[in-house]
Amino acid sequence: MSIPRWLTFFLMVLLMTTAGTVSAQQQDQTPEALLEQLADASPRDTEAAIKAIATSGHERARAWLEAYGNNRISQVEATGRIVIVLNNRGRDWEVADALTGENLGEMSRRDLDRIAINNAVRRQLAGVLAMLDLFAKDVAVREAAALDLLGKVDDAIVEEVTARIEEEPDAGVRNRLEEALAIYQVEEQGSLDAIEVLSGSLHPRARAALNSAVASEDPARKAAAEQALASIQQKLRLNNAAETLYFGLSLGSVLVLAAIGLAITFGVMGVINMAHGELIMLGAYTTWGMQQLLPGQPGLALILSIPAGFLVAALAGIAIERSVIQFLKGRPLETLLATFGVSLILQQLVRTVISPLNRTVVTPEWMSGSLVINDALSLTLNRMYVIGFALLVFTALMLIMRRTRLGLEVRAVTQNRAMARSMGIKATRVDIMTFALGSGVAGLAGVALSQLTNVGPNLGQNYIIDSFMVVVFGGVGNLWGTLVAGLTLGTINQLLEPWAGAVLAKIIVLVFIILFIQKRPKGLFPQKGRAAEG
Amino acid sequence: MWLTRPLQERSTQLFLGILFFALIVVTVLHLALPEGNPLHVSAYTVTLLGKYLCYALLAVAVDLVWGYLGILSLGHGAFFALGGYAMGMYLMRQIGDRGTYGDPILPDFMVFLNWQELPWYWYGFDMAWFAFAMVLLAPGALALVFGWLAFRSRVTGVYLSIITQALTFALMLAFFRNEMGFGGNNGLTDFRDILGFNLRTDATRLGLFIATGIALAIGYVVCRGIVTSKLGRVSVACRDAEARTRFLGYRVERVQLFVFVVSAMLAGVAGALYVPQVGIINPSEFSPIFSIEIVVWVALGGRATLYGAVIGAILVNYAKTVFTGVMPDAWLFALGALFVLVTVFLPQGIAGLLRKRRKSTDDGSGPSESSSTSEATA
Amino acid sequence: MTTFKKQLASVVMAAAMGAGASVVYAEEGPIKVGVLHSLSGTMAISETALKDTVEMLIEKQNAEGGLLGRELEAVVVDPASNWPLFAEKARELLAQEEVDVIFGNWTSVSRKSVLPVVEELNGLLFYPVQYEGEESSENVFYTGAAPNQQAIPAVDYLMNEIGVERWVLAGTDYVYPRTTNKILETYLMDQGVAKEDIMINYTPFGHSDWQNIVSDIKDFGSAGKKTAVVSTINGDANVPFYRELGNQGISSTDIPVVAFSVGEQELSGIDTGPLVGHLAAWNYFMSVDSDANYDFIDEWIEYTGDETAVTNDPMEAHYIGFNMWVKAVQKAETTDVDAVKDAIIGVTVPNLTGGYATMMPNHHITKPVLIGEIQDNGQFAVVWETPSTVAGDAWSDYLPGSRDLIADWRAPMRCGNYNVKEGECGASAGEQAKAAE
Amino acid sequence: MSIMTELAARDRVFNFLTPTDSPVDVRHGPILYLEDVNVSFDGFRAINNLNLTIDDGELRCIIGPNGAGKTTMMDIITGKTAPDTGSVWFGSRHNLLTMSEPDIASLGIGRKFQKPTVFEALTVFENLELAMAADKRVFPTLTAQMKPKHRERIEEVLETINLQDLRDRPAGILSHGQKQWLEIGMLLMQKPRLLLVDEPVAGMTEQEMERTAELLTSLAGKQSVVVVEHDMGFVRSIARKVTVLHQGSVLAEGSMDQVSNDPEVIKVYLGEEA
Repeated sequence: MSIPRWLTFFLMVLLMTTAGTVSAQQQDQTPEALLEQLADASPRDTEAAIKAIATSGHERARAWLEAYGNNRISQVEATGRIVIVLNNRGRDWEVADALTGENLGEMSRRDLDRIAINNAVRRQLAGVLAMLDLFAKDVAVREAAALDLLGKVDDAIVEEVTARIEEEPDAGVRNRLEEALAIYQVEEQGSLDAIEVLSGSLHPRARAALNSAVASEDPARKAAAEQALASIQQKLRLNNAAETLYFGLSLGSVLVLAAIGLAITFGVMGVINMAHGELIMLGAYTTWGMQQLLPGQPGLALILSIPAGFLVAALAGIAIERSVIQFLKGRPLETLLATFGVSLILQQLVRTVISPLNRTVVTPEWMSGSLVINDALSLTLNRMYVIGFALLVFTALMLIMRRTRLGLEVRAVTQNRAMARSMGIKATRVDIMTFALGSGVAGLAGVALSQLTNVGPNLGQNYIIDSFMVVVFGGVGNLWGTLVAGLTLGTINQLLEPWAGAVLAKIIVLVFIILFIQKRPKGLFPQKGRAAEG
Repeated sequence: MWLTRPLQERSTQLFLGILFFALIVVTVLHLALPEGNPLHVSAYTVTLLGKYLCYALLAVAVDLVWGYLGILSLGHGAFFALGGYAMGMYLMRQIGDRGTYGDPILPDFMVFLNWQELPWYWYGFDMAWFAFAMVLLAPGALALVFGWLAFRSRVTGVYLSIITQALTFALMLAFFRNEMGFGGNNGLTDFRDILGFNLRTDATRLGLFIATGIALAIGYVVCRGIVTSKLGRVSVACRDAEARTRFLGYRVERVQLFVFVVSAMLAGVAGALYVPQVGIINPSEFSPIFSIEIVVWVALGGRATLYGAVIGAILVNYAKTVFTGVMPDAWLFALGALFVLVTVFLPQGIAGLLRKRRKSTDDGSGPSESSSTSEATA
Repeated sequence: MTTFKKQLASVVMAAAMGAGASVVYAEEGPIKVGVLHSLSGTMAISETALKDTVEMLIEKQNAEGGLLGRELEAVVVDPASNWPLFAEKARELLAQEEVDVIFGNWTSVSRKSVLPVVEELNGLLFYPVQYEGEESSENVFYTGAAPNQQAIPAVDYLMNEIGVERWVLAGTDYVYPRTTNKILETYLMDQGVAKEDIMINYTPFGHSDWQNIVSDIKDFGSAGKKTAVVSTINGDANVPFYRELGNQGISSTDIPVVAFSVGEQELSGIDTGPLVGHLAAWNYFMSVDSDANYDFIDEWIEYTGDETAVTNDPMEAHYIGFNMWVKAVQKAETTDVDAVKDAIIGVTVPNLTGGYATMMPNHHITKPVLIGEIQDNGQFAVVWETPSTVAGDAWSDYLPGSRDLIADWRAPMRCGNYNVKEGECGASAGEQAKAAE
Repeated sequence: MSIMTELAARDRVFNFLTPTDSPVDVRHGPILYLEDVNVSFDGFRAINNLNLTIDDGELRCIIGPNGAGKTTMMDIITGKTAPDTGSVWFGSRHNLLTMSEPDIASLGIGRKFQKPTVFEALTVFENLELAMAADKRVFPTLTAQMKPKHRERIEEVLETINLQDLRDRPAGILSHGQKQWLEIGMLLMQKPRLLLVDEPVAGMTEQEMERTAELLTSLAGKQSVVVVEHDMGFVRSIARKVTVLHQGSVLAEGSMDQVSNDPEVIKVYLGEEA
């Protein structure tokens, strides 16, 4: 996939035209012809076709290439007319004329032939588009483009890139370009000083280049590359440690979120709520519902579904408390069975009412992607939000338990029901409130999880056991315990995973908990005193 | 002698009577009547009933620990499955060179994951006596170790329930791993014959069915023997006032351990009889859900009565068979509702209802009688 | 037929069975077609659609005057994603209901659990899902892809078209991925790929935390050679996997993922944004541009009454299998199992991708292999296709145990695992059952 | 107690040399010593340098306001609670701190709880049967047979605690007083060397109280009895020697008259029952 020299000139021209300056360029092909060429191209000539379009300077050229990249260019079987597909869901697709851009309304899929593209072509396309972007006004775009060029530089555009390095005002972009150039030089020309340039880079592509250099016969190169790699490895080790820690934290915070609601219903009320997982599920489905209500703005929907999810789960919780649990006071093991029944019902309800299939929950822009610390260490945003969210929920709960009237009453009731009653606390009301709170928090967990995993009928089951483990490990009736336990287990799990593998890691953690409970039957932070001895 | 004591009991005699009568009826209807006769019991039904009996035995085992010892084990499926795997491994070795790859030693799944030789823990399972011993020992050993750790450090109530759940969950994950050498998710299947009898003949099926019936009878008598012995009363004492029992000089943890191990072994036997009848054993038997379901059979039938457990197990599973045939999606609703209703409105289960009726008719109540009533009320 | 009638029938059945007696049916009357797909439990997600497909096909066939002048009747049971229950229900279908054919199963384990029953009672089973191969039963017809009809062509594509040199084989830890990866490993090594260029990783069912593994893949991919992931990750684990890929910034142009278990139905539950450009290998895509396909889709949407309903590969497999069975019955002029078994070999019916499928002597069928690219609309855009259809290979040439085995159920050989080296038929399950009777 | 501290403590027979099953050694008089015992539950000192000595065959009453640490003391003696410091000896041979509840019980220390705890699910008869002195290991218990002499023993106790008519009714239906009696009866079945009786007459009628008093006094001599009681009248009726606990340590000790005239005691009890 080499783009010959002359292209670079045209790219410059194209830039000017797109930048709006008038250009004196020869129209050697009509737009129709260009598109025809693309449409009829065999895999071998698609390349040429793309070039032709890129260099045609037609004002829609870019739109065409992008549409092509997204599989959106089709040809009407009957007329052979080239169209851009605007909406390709369902059996009838909304299309617009590629040349004029006029909307042609809906057309049956049957009558359209998609103009195929594959990853190889897409990569060329990316290169071409990146080159175009290198001239954009917005620094961010240029930076992205430069990053995109890493490993995509070839004989065709090398001069262009070199030229850009001189003209590029922004230092960051310049470094990127130099890196890109260096990778090219290392791989294609085996230059030594380029290796120097790369020795600082943590980008996987740079390492790739160096690795290839290590493989070379020339001892000098080999040595230089090895040295460079060594220095990179040094940095990497640090980054990996940080990364693993982050993974641990994020898994931990998921566990905390899932378990914290349980810590309240189970820890504080002594109710073993097997339907906890399904309450989480409800929270997740609320998020989905919200996104259905507000199509097009997933972000807003997600934020709204935080209160909504809490509410839905809390109401469900109240329903459960009133209909089942209140009849089982002081029979914890029976609550386990009854609530398990409830969980089965809730699951099947979702299956029949909504669908047995998983639901699509969209991740809003600002949550996808990752925060790039450096090329080797980037923290995924959605998980970062989840960590923050978990801590937020935790602090909120702490405050409620410590500072508010409800918290006081709850603690009173759990310490000594009769006494609390006689002091005029409405125990039943407190029960309802507590359970609602616990359930609501489960709902919040669901909202968060909808951003990490499937939203489906089985969502709850995957977390219920882990949640119990966390609560028991942390010590029943102790929110701090839950926090510490969750984070610890998460981290242990992530530390084990690399060498034990995912399954074994989980098993080891479970066994560890079992043994730990033998040593400290009341968990990390047991409740002391005669009251608890029972 | 504690084992023979139950045989003098009216309730036990009644139970055994009904059980053996059922066995005989089914056998006769199956053998004597020709296919197509409306009263003919098909091999399919025989196997189905055999399966129910296995579940019944399992339920009895659970009732022993839950009803009389107050230990709600959410991990009994694990013992059931271990027994099943022990039997499965025996049946696997019996296939010999008749497997698809014709390897005389290695089971098929090992061949196509190209294992070179048999893992050490498969040794001996080609010998029936060894395998059958393992059916008892494997679950027994697990229960012994686990129970010893748990009871020694006085892990009780909810905590115990939850770590038993953790136990079976961990085992499930472990058995899903193909490296374990138990066939992973596919488990063990495609069995040929047991003790030389071809598993795919109706005669063998009938045999297994009868064997299961007898096993259930024995298991019931053993449990009954324990609960009517002084030890049984001690377990009830542990259940209701653990500390008090200690102050009377009983080693509560040892009592618990003994009963727990016995129960685990019974569960193992149930599993071992289950596998040849359904023709497959795979890790899903370890799933926590299954273990909880068992408990509900017992709850429905009525805790601390043993025969209640049998009733519960058979009823629920029969319902399951019917429902999954008639209206599949309704099944989970039904099961869920069952859980809730039984625990909320029928804490003593069906047995409780029966007993109420019985009490209203006759009031001549011997010690055992009155004690059993009160046990259930506790 | 209406669900009510079905329910009635099964109530009768159930009651009768409760009384411990089996029901007898007149020899004439409808031809019974057993449907053995989980309608509850974890597998319901995938299998419900297949049950509907069979019912739709039967409806259609009846509209065209049934078969041999008799009406077709679907007998639906629910094995509830419980493997032993599969065996039990299969027995119920064959022994109690006396169905003439069964369409069913999704997971390998359920098939393995049903296999002995079908062989013992000499039934017919059509199995519609891609699977690990290493099996050929006299009574089972495998209309899904064998490894050589999915995995190997996909790898060829990556190797030749994309120029992949470094391979991550990631899968859920059960037999299909295990076997497939074993086969691919051997295959790749035969193609001269070095051992250190292959990374194999297994995760449990429904694995949800992919952070570590994805970052490992990232590292593995930074070794200077074009890298691709061959994913046999199953069902629910996929969403978090692709999400993590997207978030850790691995795009389909850097490290493409080719999946064998992700179809239109799975995609319908995924936010396809981060997946665009990743690949899947199947023998059918809903987006295939053929009139047969468009007609099928129209029927399906009409039948389900859901404009957004999707079709997928196993559904096509049932479509093919059903038509083959119908054709074989017409050819044999009876539904007698043995007659149909002989008649069906060599039967050819059109598939939905505009070609034809033929039943091979090893009870596998010929299929085209398509590589599709995930699009933002939850569909696949076909980017590559085998020039001709590929015949399913029951015994992989890349596993030491089965290299010398072939299956041929025609007289006189009639053997599921004939060893060409020793020139003899290894004892197969089928004959065991025969010997027993 | 670790070997080293053992060896360091030269003043007495090393624990690990002591066969625990050997009979209680009361040659030096006292059957129970508590030395400088301290217990605290998160900060709150329930027992504070408690020193107490009970002689063999003595009947000792222990009184004190709520929270004086009476029950906690019993917990320590019976091994339910482990003290932070101090030592507890049964006779001069058995260090109770190293023993488990069952060991202590089978060694001959019987306890009646403040809140009567009987096995409500079991019949009165069965309650007594379980309490009966016997080999209490698992297998002997499993194979245990009810011998006539056992039956007689149980009947005799049923007699004493006057529950013959209720012998086959579940203990759950008994009245509070009857439960108290049953529990005392269980104590008798145990044939202990030392009885720890926590508030035996709570919820009893006058007559029942008298009978309890008789019973306890009759026991004294053969067995040592420690009674914890609030009801001063009852204490007066049985007491020979009284110990007053206050804030976890001994406030006064002596005859009923001595202590009731002790200014300290009066101060503590001012406004309280007595």
